[in-house]
Amino acid sequence: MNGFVWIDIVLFTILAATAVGLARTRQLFAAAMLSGLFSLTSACIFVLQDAVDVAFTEAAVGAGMTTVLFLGTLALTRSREKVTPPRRSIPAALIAIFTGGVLIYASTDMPPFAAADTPVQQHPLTQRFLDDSMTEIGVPNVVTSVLASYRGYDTLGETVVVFTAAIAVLMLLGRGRPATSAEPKPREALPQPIQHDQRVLRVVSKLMLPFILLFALYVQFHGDYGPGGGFQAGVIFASGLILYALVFGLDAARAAVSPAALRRMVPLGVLIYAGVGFATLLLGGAFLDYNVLDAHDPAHGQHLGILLVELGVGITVTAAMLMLFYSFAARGVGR
Amino acid sequence: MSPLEWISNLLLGAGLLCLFTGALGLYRLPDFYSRTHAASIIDTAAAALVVVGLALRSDSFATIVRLLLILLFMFFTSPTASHALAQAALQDGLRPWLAKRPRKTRARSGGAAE
Amino acid sequence: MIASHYNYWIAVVLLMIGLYVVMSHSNTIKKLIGLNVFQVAVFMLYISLGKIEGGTAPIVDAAFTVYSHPLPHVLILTAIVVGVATTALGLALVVRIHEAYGTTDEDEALIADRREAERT
Amino acid sequence: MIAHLPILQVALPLLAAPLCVLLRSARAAWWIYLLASVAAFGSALLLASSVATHGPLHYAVGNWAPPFGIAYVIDAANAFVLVLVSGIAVATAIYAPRSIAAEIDPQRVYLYYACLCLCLTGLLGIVATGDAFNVFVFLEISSLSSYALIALGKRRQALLAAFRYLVMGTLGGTFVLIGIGLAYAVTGTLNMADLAQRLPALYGNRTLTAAVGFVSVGLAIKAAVFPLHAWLPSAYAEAPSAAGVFLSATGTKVAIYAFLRFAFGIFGAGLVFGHLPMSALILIVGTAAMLAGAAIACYQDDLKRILAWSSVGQIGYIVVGLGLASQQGLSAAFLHISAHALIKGGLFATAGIVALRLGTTRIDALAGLARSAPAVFVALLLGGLGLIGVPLTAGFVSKWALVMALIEADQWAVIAAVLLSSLLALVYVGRIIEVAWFREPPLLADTAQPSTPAPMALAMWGLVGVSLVAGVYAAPLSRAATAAAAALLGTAP
Repeated sequence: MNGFVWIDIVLFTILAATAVGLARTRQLFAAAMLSGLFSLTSACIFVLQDAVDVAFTEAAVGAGMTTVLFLGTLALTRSREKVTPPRRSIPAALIAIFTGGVLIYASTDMPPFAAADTPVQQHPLTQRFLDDSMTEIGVPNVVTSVLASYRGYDTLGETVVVFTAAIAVLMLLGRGRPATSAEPKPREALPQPIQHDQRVLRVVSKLMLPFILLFALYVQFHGDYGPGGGFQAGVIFASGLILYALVFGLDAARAAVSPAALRRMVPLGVLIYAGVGFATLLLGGAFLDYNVLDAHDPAHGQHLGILLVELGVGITVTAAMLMLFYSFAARGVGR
Repeated sequence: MSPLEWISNLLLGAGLLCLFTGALGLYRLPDFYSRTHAASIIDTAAAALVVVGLALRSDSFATIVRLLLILLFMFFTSPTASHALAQAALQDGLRPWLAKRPRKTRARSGGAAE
Repeated sequence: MIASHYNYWIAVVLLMIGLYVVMSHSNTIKKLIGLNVFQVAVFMLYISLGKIEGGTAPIVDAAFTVYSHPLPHVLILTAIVVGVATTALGLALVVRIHEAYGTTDEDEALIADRREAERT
Repeated sequence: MIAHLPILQVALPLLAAPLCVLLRSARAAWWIYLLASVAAFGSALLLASSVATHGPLHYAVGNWAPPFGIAYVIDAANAFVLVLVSGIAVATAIYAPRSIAAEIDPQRVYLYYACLCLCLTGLLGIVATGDAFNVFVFLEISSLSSYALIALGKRRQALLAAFRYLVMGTLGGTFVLIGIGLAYAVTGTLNMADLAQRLPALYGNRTLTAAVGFVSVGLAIKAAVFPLHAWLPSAYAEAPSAAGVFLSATGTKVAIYAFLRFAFGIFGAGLVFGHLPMSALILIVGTAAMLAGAAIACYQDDLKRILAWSSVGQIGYIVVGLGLASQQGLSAAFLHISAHALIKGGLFATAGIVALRLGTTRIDALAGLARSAPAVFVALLLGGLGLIGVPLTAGFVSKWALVMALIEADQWAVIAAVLLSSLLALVYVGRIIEVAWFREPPLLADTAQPSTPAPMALAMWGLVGVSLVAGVYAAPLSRAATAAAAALLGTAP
């Protein structure tokens, strides 16, 4: 028993309370905020379990981006939830209990938490990733090595998932409201330029914005040495611009970064990533084999490859997140 | 214990006290505006004290710089966030609770603050 | 058993809460919130697999020798991004459903469809 | 060049999707989708022939030898499914332009083709990969794009159908993720071959048992196996016709293939069918599916809904075949996967043409179709006969193989259910034919119908025609299915 156990207990208590709270409340706004809190607390747990990259992403994506999207939707729908009838809740409870029961049953044969002799720690993968990656790839952040090189193909898939979501939302919400709408009066969009005296907000946002964008760039390019990488950087970059849109209005944001530019950037990032794959094919290697990018120094090739694919990820994620925000925000304006 | 650690402990203790006060206020105060005030104690005083207290304990220069940057960032953003929150509430027509008013206002504004 | 497995169990409890919210609520936004909780619980289950006693974050440094396993972290990074992509698409559908039916409640929308079918 | 084909046939459609979005032209997007699917089909055919002569192909992405990187492994089983999926994609590409022009807002058509490319990428990726987690990633690519493809249906019901599919599909995907995680927890690896090597030592391990359960349930949701089928009927019925053709022919089949790969290639038949009572469970579920799906199809009054419910029933046949876990049973399952993909794809293509001509697919509106559109009617009739399993159709070949496998396994009750469900198929197909052939058209319907566009007819006849050829000249398909089953079971053909 050490101090970490107590932090664990406190965090898990907060998590459980948040989960119960968001399950019980019928105010959707409160539920959305609690879900953000839930993500943030789970990010703390990830830090305790040494998953700093995951914690970073969960905080930026789960607590940040997802909450923004929920609020955008709530601003467009403004609904309150009805009481759940028992005909739905009883089977749901049975299914949930059964699933949980199976998992508890499964956990009884799972290796003890944090033990050193678990199959996961004993597998040859561990040694390869933790010991050999420094010579094979030479990037101190092993998560980045595994993410962008050993399992670079998964990450390509993941970038494609973001791309898919962006074009799917563009397809669904792309061009303003349809003429035949069940609700005739257009709702207020989320980022109206705030009418009253907002000097404080404007000044502070202007002050902060360069630093947020700079931090995003730092996260993008420092991902080899510390937690971070294209995903986190993309989300931070996008959230900086979302802040700008919230304070100065959607039109100002669209003047700064136009939707047309975003529509080119989203596929561009995927093209860069996949392009690296095809380039390595043409250079005579396997798909995404960065070693061939530099004929003399494979480790340098790996560096170059990781830099390029992270750039692709960063571009797609930034543009996709911003595009999602624009799509939701513009929906209420009714143009 | 070195004097530096004493100061650090003192600051951390004070920070904790502020945290507790803020949490208590968030729970007990009657309406949205006073609760915002309580929350901003946590954002500003408690956070600043804890960060400075930690900075005094740290042995690496890089960590101290990072902590100070966090402090600077919070110095600007936390009051702004509280300000924006309060102004939004005011714009939305939420009136501050005053002792003269009947208690039912309190219940309503309490719900809105959640 | 308790000391070595409580991490898994808490994740399982959170997972059950998320699953219950998804299955029991008819409000579409609430369903997506439940889906989020459900997925985050699964992430916790995965991340706890990589942790090693006395280990540190898998960023190689001369000061450390024991690192937690990076592979679960990589997998969950992917899964988090998949999660937000799904949520975004789901919310876009919610907005469109609200425009088409005037409600975000799945049951109400189904009833509206049934009424429409009866009329024709 | 052939060495890189395993990755190319997934990477080319993947590359096609961003190109569609960049060019922003419906016409260019169609060409890109067509070229990508033809390229995928060509590579799949080359792969299949190479696998048939030289044995399985291995490809290490990033040149990281498995289990350290992600590996692609192509054997007779997934070559079979790859050819099927990419072939259907080509047919969809031929079918799509006119149908999409009629159903989708012109501003969004290029995005729609990008989504089709992505869906194809996802499905091919699931099939080709030799890495358990990679399955999840590509599963989500294909799922997300199919939600979007379905949501663009003309009626508002499509939105609701897509949302329900999204919730169910995400639960299914996350269940698969849990299952993979549990298997990873007890082995420490994600490579399929590595997993398969380490798992036999762990039979009886409770974590592993639960892993089998979670993966099975998750993939059963994605495959719409009977009690978990709720999302399928409205999703496929409300989808735009082109998406309906593609998804109905490929989506659930690929999920079933993924289950086969997990069951035989990772967990091992010894665990899933020997140690656990999955065989009996799958037979019960499959039997229930074929009866319930066919029975409910009889009560629908919309052509697409009848077809969608019939899919729920037809999936039952495939599931029963794989539940036998024998060489015959598996080849019957593969035969039915291909037969049903062709027949149902052809029928959805027909339904799309009906929707284009009549503006609706309600069953009463079909009256007089046999006279106003004889070609469409004949395609509908031939496809319907395939669903029932009349001799000289592909449906007969696969059902015959299934019945033979069931006789070998002494499953007489299931055989009775197969026959009963075929009778039910006769009822719902008969209803369609009866209305279309014998019922007088309402007077209004004499107003000019648009004629069938030639590409749509071509795609329809392509799918129905291939299913007929496969029914008459069944040897090549049977041989391929037998080889696929043998590859899964690990017995050289």
